[in-house]
Order: sequence, then C-alpha cells, then structure tokens
Amino acid sequence: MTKLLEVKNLHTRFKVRNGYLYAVNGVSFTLDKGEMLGVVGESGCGKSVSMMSLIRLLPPAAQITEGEVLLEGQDLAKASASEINTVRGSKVGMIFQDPMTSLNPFMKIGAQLCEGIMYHKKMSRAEAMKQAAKYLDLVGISNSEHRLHEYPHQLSGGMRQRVMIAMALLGEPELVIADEPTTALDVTIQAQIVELVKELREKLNMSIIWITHDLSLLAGMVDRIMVMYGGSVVEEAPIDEIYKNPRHPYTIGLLKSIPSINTVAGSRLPSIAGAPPNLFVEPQSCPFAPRCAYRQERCTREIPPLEPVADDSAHPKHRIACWVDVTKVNAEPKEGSVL
Amino acid sequence: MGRYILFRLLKWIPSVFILLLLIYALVFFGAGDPIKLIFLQAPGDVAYDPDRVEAIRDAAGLNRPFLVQFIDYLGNIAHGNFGNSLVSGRSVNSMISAALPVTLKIGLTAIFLLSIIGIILGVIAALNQNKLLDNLIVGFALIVWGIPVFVAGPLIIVFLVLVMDMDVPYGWSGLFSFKVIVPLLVLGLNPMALIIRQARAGVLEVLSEDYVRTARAKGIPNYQVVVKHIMRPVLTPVVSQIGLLVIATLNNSILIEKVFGLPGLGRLTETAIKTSDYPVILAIVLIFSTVVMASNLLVDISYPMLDPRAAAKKTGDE
Amino acid sequence: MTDNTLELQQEEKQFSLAKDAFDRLIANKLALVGMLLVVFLFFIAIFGPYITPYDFLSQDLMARNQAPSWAHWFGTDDLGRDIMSRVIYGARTAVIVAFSTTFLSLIIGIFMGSLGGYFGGKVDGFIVWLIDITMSVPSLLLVIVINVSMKPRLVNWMDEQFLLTGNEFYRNTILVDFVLVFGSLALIKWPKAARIIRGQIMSVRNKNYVLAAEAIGVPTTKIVMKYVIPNSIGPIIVYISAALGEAMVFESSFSFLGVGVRPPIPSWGNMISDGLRVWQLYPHILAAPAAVLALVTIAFSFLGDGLNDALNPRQWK
Amino acid sequence: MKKDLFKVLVLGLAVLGLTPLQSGQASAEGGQVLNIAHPVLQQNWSPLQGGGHSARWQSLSWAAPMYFDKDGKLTPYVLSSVESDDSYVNWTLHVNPDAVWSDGSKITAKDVVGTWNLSARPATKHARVNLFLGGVDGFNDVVVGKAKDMTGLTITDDATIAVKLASADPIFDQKIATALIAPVKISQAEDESGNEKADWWMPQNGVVVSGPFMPETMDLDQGILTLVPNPNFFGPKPKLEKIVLTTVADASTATLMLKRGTMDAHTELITPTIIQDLGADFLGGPALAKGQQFWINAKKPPMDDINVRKALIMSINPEELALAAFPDGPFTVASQILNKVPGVDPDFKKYPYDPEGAKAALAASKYKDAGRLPKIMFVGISTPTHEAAAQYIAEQWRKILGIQGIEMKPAIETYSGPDQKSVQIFRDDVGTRVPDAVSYLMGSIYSKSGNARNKLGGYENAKIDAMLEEASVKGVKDPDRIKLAQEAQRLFREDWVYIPYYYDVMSKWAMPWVQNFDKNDDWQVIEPWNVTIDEAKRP
Repeated sequence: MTKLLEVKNLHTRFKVRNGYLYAVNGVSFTLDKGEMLGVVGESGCGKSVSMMSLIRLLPPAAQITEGEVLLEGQDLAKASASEINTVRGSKVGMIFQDPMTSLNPFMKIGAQLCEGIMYHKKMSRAEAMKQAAKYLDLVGISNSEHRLHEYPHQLSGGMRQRVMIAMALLGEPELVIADEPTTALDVTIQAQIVELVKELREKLNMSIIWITHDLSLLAGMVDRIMVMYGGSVVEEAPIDEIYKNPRHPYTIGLLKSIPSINTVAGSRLPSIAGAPPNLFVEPQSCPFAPRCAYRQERCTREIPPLEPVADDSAHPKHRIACWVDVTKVNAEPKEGSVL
Repeated sequence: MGRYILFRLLKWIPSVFILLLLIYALVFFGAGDPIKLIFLQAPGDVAYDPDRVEAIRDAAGLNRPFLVQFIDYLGNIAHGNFGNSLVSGRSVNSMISAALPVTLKIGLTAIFLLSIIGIILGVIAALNQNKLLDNLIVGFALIVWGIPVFVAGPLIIVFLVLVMDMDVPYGWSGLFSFKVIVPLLVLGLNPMALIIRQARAGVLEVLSEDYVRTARAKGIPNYQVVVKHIMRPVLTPVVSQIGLLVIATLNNSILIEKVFGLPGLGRLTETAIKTSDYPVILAIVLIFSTVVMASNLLVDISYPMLDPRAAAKKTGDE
Repeated sequence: MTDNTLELQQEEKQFSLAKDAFDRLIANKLALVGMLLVVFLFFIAIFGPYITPYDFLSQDLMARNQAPSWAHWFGTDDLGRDIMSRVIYGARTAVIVAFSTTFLSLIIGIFMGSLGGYFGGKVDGFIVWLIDITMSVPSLLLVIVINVSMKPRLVNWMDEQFLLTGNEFYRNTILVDFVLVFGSLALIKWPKAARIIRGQIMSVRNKNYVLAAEAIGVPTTKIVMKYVIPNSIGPIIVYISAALGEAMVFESSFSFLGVGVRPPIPSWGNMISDGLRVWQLYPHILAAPAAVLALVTIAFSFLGDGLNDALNPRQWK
Repeated sequence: MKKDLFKVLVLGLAVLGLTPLQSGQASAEGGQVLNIAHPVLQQNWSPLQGGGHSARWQSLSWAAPMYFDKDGKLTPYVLSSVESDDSYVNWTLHVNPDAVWSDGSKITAKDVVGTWNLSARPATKHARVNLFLGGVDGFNDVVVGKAKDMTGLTITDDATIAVKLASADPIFDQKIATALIAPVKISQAEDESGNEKADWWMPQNGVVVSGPFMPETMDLDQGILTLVPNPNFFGPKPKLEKIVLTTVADASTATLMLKRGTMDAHTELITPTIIQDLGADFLGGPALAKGQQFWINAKKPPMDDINVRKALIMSINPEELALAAFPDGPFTVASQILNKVPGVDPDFKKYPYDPEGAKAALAASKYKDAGRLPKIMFVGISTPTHEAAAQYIAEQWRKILGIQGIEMKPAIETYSGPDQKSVQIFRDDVGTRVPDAVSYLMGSIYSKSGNARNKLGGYENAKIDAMLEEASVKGVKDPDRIKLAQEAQRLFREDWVYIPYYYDVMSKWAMPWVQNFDKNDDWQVIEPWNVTIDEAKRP
C-alpha cells in the first residue's frame, strides 16, 4: 500500500484571552491509500482540531506552530492559502458533525453542492448540477433532480447528512475526513449512514479519517484506531488489536465505559474519574497522568513518546505513549482514578 | 401576496386618519395663526389690524368650526388635493410634487449606497476582527455615530471650501452632480454607522456558523465564501433596519437640507413649521408616514425572499 | 417537568446571573469605558453645579470668545461665559432630558405592552396597531408640531396658575420644556419598550410552568413578579441605555431647529447650535459641547453593546 | 478578497466623484451678473404682499409711484407729480406719460387705482397697505371686506387720479413714495371677483413689470429666480446683465458663499461674527429712521406695576447692552424712540443705568421682591445678536434684582396664536419711511398702531394720542408738528414701557465689489439700474 498522508509532530494552539490553549501537541501518524482510520477521544481531546489542522480549516485564533502535514508529499502546513484551497474540496473532502447547521440555510442544495466542483473542475453550472444529482443518487437520495432545488430546511436530518456526504465526495477526494458525522443523528439513521460510508468506501476506494468519541461505533468499520488524549495520540493500533489488547490506561478506561450486552441492567457504567486536562499550559508530562491508575513518578515529569509496544504479544503496528506495561502492573486505585 | 398588501393598506388607512386628526387638531388649536403671522413676521410697523385679520380669515374659510374644516380637508385629500398654502397661496400638491422627488432621490440613494458601503465595511471589519482595519472601521463608525448630521454638514462644507478651496456644494441639479454627493454622504453617515455595526455583528455571528466552515472545506476562494455564504445571511437583519433608516434619513433631511440648499421636503418642512402653514405640514406628515409605511411593507415583503426559512414559515411549509 | 425544574434553577441563579452579567460587562473593556463615562456623566449632572469653576450664567463682556486657557479650560462664549461651566451644567440638562424622555416612554411602553400581552386578543391587536402607527410617524416632525402647538398654551396656563396661586412651581416654565417637549418624544419612543414587555408576557404566558401556576391559583401579580419582570429586566436595561443616548442627540436636534431648551439655560444642543454660527472664527465654542455630546453618545453606545452582550441570553453559550 | 471589495468600493466612489461637476451658477456672456442670496424659501413673490423678505427686492421689478433718492429727495417715478389743495384732503396724482410696462403698453391711472384697491382688500393680505393708503376715504371699509373699492380714489382720466382723504394729511405724497404699493398691471393681477389671481406674478404666466428688471425664470421649489433687464423700462438703462437670486437659508453657508464671491449680496444676513467674516462695509450703511427696542407689555403681570418696569429698565446699562449685541458696530445705542428724522429730541432724558435705584424700585413695587414675580418672557429673539442682548438683559436682572424666571423665544410666530398675552417683552423695530417725527411716533406709540396694539400689548395713552392726532394734521413746515411729537415722546418716556436697544443703519448687505447699492427705508435698492459690479475686486 502506498502512503497517502504523513503527519509529523503537529502542534496547534489557540490564542485566548490570557495566553494560549494548546490543543494539539505533537501528533504524528500516517495514512495509506484506501485505509480507514478511526480517531477516538473525549470531547476537547484535540481530535477534531488535529484533523482540521490537516487542511488548516481552523478558526482565525488557531495557529499551527510546528510540524508537517505531507499529503502525497506536499506539505499542507506550509502551503499558501490558494494551494490549500486546491486541496480542500478536491483532494480532501469533509463531512461535519451537525447536518442541521452545516448546510447553509440560505442556499439551495444544488448551489451548495456545485460551487466546489465548479471551482475545482472548472465545470459549467449545468454539468455540475448533473454531477451533483449523480452523487445524490449515489448517497441514496431519491428524486435527486428535484432535491437540488430545495433548501436544507426542507430535508430531514438524515437526508441532510447524506447531502453532506455527497458534497464531500463530489470532488472525488482521496481523503475524506468525517468529523463525528453521526453524533447528531438518531440511532437508526446513524446506522444507515455508517453502512453508506462503508459501501461508498468500497465503491470509491478512498481513505477516510473518521473522528468520533464513540469507540463502539468504529467496530467493523475502520482498519485502524488512533486514541487521542489531551492533544496527543496516546495509542494507535489496528482495530482488532485495540479491542482485544488495549495497552494505554486511557484506552482501557474508554473500553470499559462502553455498555455491552453483558452489562447488568441498572448498574452504573464505569467512567473515567477526574476532569479533562488543562490545556492552557503546554503539557510537560503525560497528560493523562493526573487521572491514571497506573501513574508512576516519571509520568508526571516527562511526556512519554509514542512508540511501538515492546512486548511480542502485541501487534507490530501497535504503538502507545506510555511507560507502564499494564499487562504486568496491577492498578493501584489512586485518588481520582478509574473505578 | 396581493391580499397581504391589500390587508396592510386597509390597516394603514385608519392610522393615517388618526394621525391626520391629531396633527390637524394640534395645529388648529395650538399653533400660531398663519394669517396673523403674515403680518407679525414682517419686522417693524406692519399694518396689523385684528378686524382685518378676521376678515382675511373669514375669506379663507378659517373661521368655520374645527370638524367642518377637518372633514372638508379630508374630502379634498380623498380627491388627491392637499389644498393651498395659507401663506403663499400656492397649491400644496405642486409644492410637494416638486420637493418629494428630491428628498426621495437623495434619501433612497443615500440609504442604498451607504447600506452597501456600510455592509462592505462591516464585513471587512468583522473579517479582520480586532485587527487595525477593524479598529479603524469601528472607530470611524462610532465617531460618525456620535456626531449629529447638523454638525457634520457645516463642518464638511467648511472643510471643502476653506481647506480644499472648492465651491460650496449648494443647490440641486439632479442626483448625479458633485454638489449632491456631499449632502448625500452627510445624510447617510449616521445610518451607515448603524449598518456597519449591524453588519459587523452579523458577520461575526455567521462566521462561527458551521455552514461557513463547510463552505471553506469546499476549497472555494475566500471571496466566494464571503459573498455567497457570509453576506447573504447578514443582509436579512440589515434589511430589517431599513424602516428605521428611512425614518432617520427623513429626520436628517429636515436638519440638513437647509444647509445644502436642497429643495426637498426637509426644507419645505422647516419653512412650513416656521409659518404654521398647516396644509403644508399635514401634507408632509402624510407623505412622510406613507414613505415609512411603504418601506416597512417593502421590508416585510422582501423578508421571505432573503430568508428561505421565513418563507417556509409563512406558507406553513415546515 | 423539565421546564419547571429549569425555571426553579434559574430562579435560584437569579442573583448570580446578575452578578455574572455584571462580570461580563466589566470584562468588556469598551463597555467598562462606556459605563465609567456614563457614571461620570451622572456624577457631573448631580454635583456639576457645585464644582463648576464659574457660574454658568455670569457674563464677562470684556472676555468674549476667548480661546481655551488655564483660566477657562474650554474658553469663553460670545457673552464671556465660561464654556466649561456651561458644558458641566449642560450635563444636568442632558440627563434630565434623557431621563424624562426615557422613563416616560418606558412607563407608556410597559403599560401598553402589558395590556397587550395580558389581555391578548382584540386588545392586543389594538395595541399592535397602535405600535405600528407610532413607529411610522416621522418622529422629529411630530415632536416639532407638538412642541410649537402645545407649548404656548401650557406656558400660558402655568402663568395664569402662578398669578392665581403664587406657587413657585408654576413659574418654572423650563419644566414645560422638559416635560412637554421630551414627553412628546416619549410618545414616539414607547413602542420599543412595549414590544419587549409584550413579547415577554406572550412567551411566559404559554410556558407550562405558568399555565400550571395559573391552574393552581397563583395570583397574576405573583406570576408577573416572578416570571415576567426578571425575564424583561435584561432587554429593558439595554433599551434604557440606548434610549438615554438617543434622547440626548434628539435634544440637540431640537435645539438646532430652535425648539429645544432655550437659553440662557445651557444645553449641549443649544450650545452646539450657538457654536455652529461662529465656529469658523471661534471653533472652541462649538468644539467643547459637540465633543462632549459625541463622547456621551459613544459611551452610551459602548455601554449598550456591552449590556446587550452581557444580558442577552441568546449569547449565553 | 479584501482587495476585491476595496476595488469595488474605490471604483464606486470614483464613479460618483467623476460625475460632471455642474455649477448652478448662472453666468451670462460679457455682462455682469449679480448673485443674491436670499435667506428664506419664498414661495410668494407677489408685489402685493407689502412685506416679507421678497419685498426687499421689489424695486428691482416694480416702479414705485414716487421714490426718495439717495439724498432723501422725493423723486417722480410712475407718478410724474402729486399735488394737494390747502386742506391736505384732496390730492391729485398725475401718471407719468412715459411710464410703460415691460410689454410696452402704458401704465394707466386705472392700473394705479386698481392696484391700490386690490392691495387693500383683505384676501390680498397686503401687510402694510394702511401705512400708505390708510388715510384714503373708504379705506377702512375695503380693508375689512365691507366694500370693494375705496370711495376716495377716482380716475379722472387715463393719466390723472383724484384722491380724497378721510382727514387732512400733509405728507400723503411722501407716504405713497414706496415700491410696496407699486402699481401692477391690474388686468393681469385681478380676477373677475376682485381677488388677486394665483401666481400671476410668475414669468411663466407672462407677467409684465414696470421696473428696470423683469423676471426671466422663477423656480419656487428650488428657490431660484433670475431677472434680466426690462427692454422697455422707462427709466435709465439697467447696467447689469442679469440678477440671480438663490435661496440660501443657512447663514454660515451664505457667509462662505459671499466670502468666495459665489454670492455678491444678501437679503438680510445677521451672524455674530459677520464683521470679522465679511468686513464692516458689508453691514455698514447710512443711518436709518428705525430703532430696535424691547417693548414691554404693561398689561401683563408683573409689568402692570410701573415700579417693576422702572427696576427692569434701570438695571440695563445701554453701553454694555450694545457691547453684548454688536461689539463691532455698526449700530448706535438707542435712547429715545425717534432717530434720524427731523424732530429728534435733543433734551430727551435717557433712562438712567442705576442698579441701586432699580433695587429700590423693585422693593417699592407691589411684588416687593423678585421671588414673587411671575416668569418674564421675551420674544422676537430671532437672531444671534438679539439672543446675546436678551441674555445680557436677563443676566443683569438676575445679578441686580435676583430675577430667575426668564425665558426667551426665537420668534414672535409661536406666540402669535392664542397666547400672545403670555408675553411681556417683544423685541422689534419701529421706524418710518417718511422723514417725519409724527409718522414715526404714529407707527410706534399711537394707540392704533400695530406696535402699540401688539408689541406693547394694547398700549394706550389718551394724552399722547391727542397730541399726535393734533400734530398729524399740521403742515410739514409747521414747528408745532415737531414740538407736539417731542412732547408726546416725553410723555411716553414716563410710562417706562421700553428698553432702549439700538438704532438701525441701512445695511448694505453686499460685498465691496457691488456698487451703487444704496437702499431706501424699505430696504430696497434705490436705483437698481445703476448697480454695477467691480469685477476686479471680486475674488
């Protein structure tokens, strides 16, 4: 497989009233062509910001301070605004979280779908409309010709998300970044959308980065999972490995908090105690340390690097940012730790 | 739509009636006697003679009871006749028909032009939030907001004449002449400040909307994002201000038309009030409120066109 | 149910909400500047006459039209009066004018708005119609007409009352200027306040907790006290702040047209219109009052924006 | 994208800025154009109004029956001669045989009589007709609408008019020497029912005039009039090529235009800094038989007590009042009513400036102290000058007498309605058009004068009336005429009903390059045909 994307040591921060918010602190990963990567983490862990940083789709207060984003060798982190524009919407498509607000209520669906390809592919309006209708069909919207002339408020939430997906695919991108695309939808529709994406992926053979806070959603969908915490990647492994052999204490916590069929009715779901990290200071130690049940003295002094798991029982592509081997150490319940 | 407009008009007629009655009563019972004024306004030894004034009033039909005169007046209005000025004897219709276009042309152009400039400046300010350009624009809007037009007008004239060594921009020779641009700007400055603020706030609000991010994600150039996705929603609240702007502009026209020698309604108002010439005052009140009503109606009608969601609500689509 | 609990929480939070709003206001630098200026204005308006360097009326015909100096910071006017003292006294005029207009319009607005909101139906339709008429009236024109027509009668009546009763009150016809002129302004400005109140009552009326409260026989006054007033206070404060600034500009417009506060009582408006006549030669006579008026207008606009941000629940994200 | 927006903005402004610079200023080839700024939007330019600002330019287009020249000599104009019998009751007027309208037709006796009758009828609203024709037999019936024509006016033949006065008036010939009753072509001005036709005076309606200039265009809505020489004018040939009169209501704008030479003259411009702005020459001029006073309405409390009036008057220092109002001139401080006319009283006792006396007088009044005085209201405070004066007066009263409740209103108009009686003090001028002390006082302190009725609130002193009536029938050369007038004025002084203010000059209100612009007592240019412009001095 060929490498599509390589991210090296990405740092993004936000200017806030009295300083900075360090949202992404040294994220590195790669993505192959046709691969589907799941990015998991709780809200505010920097998963969205780091993925948005890839195509620099950030609010004005944000700024990429360090790192490289190599998309087929082109460094997007240093690309000019117009260069970025040629990437957005053509090489990289985006699907956003809330289809209710992500579509412009003042514009007809057709116009919104077309404007990207009209610009990138220098299509005429008519051609673009034709193309758009084709893609609407593709994402399973019936009566697509007619829909093109409707406003977003005339569509249901699921339909709107399908429109969003069509919009992302229209530019025939090599990479689609889906930022929690199902979070705002009903469960049934959620499932439909997931199925749709799977289907489309096979049909179109593109790479997908699927951002979610819901680890369970990714099962059976993605190839690889990357777990983020406090602005950095804490664990990364092929999907089965993560479910079977989680190594980072945070991942373990996340997995435990997923309800399963075995969960006793009425019992409280386990949750990770403590508060998300304070990102107003640049982290100097493991960001999870304050909440970690396996915390060691070293954890509060240094940032653990993301490295392949040392022992042989793990998958060769399994990497974690932790010094502790959880398989060997017993958790000492610490104040504010798991369970 | 037609029915809606008709309904609005029907609602408007009684309000105009009340307004006219109120003003008529105010002027009739309260304000000075225009006939007496003819004699008293001329300085010095005028031939003021109460008997003679009564004779003149009788001749002009001004000594009839209030209601008789008012009903007579309404009858005339119903026939589209505003009567004659009590001071000059000229037909009010001809006075109004000469003055109204001037004020309308200048006022509407001012509103239109400065709304556009205001929106553009507001958008520029918002896109450069908290940067130098933003501060300059916002500062400009604030200063303009703080200076009343009747101060700004003379200041600008003196600046043009004494500093730029230009002729006094005075009088009227059609909308497209240099001397009309200056009062146009003065007239529009205040409303423009309002629009700048409104547009800036609107853009800031829209900028944080998800759909703007969606648009950016499409990789279209920034100006397309601004024009198609940001400006459009900002227009709606700005357009809803237009009724207010019309009132402000009409008020301002009373204050500055005199300064620039514009032969519009504002100058006519000033003259009519000074001479208690109530046929003229009443006609102006009627015209002013018609203009305001019409602009309000226009705003209401254009609202659904600007915001498809409003259209949906109106037709019960949702 | 959820509504109810939410509301209860909200009520508990009432105090802290006000404090939050205040904190937000203070945090906004421009609003803070605006507020300080406004507070300063009120201070000047109350204590101004005691701290002016000169009597605002006393003339010195030997020192006319003097440029600013250490003796006269803002210079002197065409009768040799100290402009600074007049500007300071003018603050009192401005505040009285602004307050009489604003609060009169507020009273009318609250009355009309609650009438419409409370009774609904035809009464409400009438009130809305009244609001529509009022909003379409060319404000400056109507106020001028009221002013030139009613004032002489009222002044005359007060004169007669003074002769009959000897009551000092009737001699002070400056009151007529304030009450009638700016009262008539209130006749035009009330719809905004009425809309706020009406909107609040309308929305509160349809809330489940109010229906429930009504159903169990909570008296209307209590409902009003508990739900309507707290919800309306924010927008009303914003309204007041905007209206105060607006009224001051209106006052100057009236003075410019010769119907506002008359000399020798100084108002910024009549000082500006005096200054406009001579400013090519003596710009300082215009500069001081015009600058102060602009400053105060801007201050109110800062404060209004700040209050809006701080109190407008829509933006409590 | 910012750049793009800016481009649009700049382009838009540039388009606006490049639109042709049109100049509204009319300029005729070769000849001289006089540009006049007019302060009010005048909608009525009928010569039959007898007042208003438009009347200031009446002599441009309308030839007066007779006129006073620069030296005050009565000069024939439309009328070639006027004579009376010894009783001063019967007068004979002869129409100048050369006098013609601008269309070349003759001015006839019928025009003169018709004009005068029309002017006297109430619907015409002539503001001053009774000052000139009030003595004609039958005038009083016409003026209140009881009759159409004055019985005292008869047309003897095409060129002769016989006038019968109700009572003797030795100066009738001087009274009619004014353009305010200049004859108009009666067939144009009067409709069948004897009313003035609407807009007959507009060039669009083919008006014919008798004066040196005839209206070419009249745009009443814009407020712009243009006048060109009357080719058939029966007097000397006018020297100006054109006169353009533009409404410039704003005084500062007008000042700037005059400074730049966009305008050459103004109808009446008063600003506090006018001397500094436009030079002393602009406002200067010969003394005028006209005085500005603050007239006190003695019927309105607290003025009903003479001691209050004394106190108020004695608190005013006339020199300081002048300093407050017009520090740079050109007016002179007033004391008595009469000025400039023969018969000014050399022994008139000025009202003293006496603060202590004033305090004592107030204490002696029935009000005792300032706290019990009703509010005092000034009106006619219509110009910055008058406002300054009124504020000075108010301040003196506050300082010396402790009076607080003082109000001043810009114009008489607001109070001319039902509430005139609420006013205690009117600022206004009185004067005379004829150099005669009696007519001066008849127009100011005689109980039937407009001034006594209005400004003095119905002032009536039987003794003064009797004296003036007696004086008015005496011949102009009779020394008793003046003596009685002076006597009446002294009596008037003892009533303490006015605060002396200033004597007017006939301001030129024209820039230095406008020449031969002398004006008469009606504020009209005496010899419009002689007006020229010194182009070299114009900026």
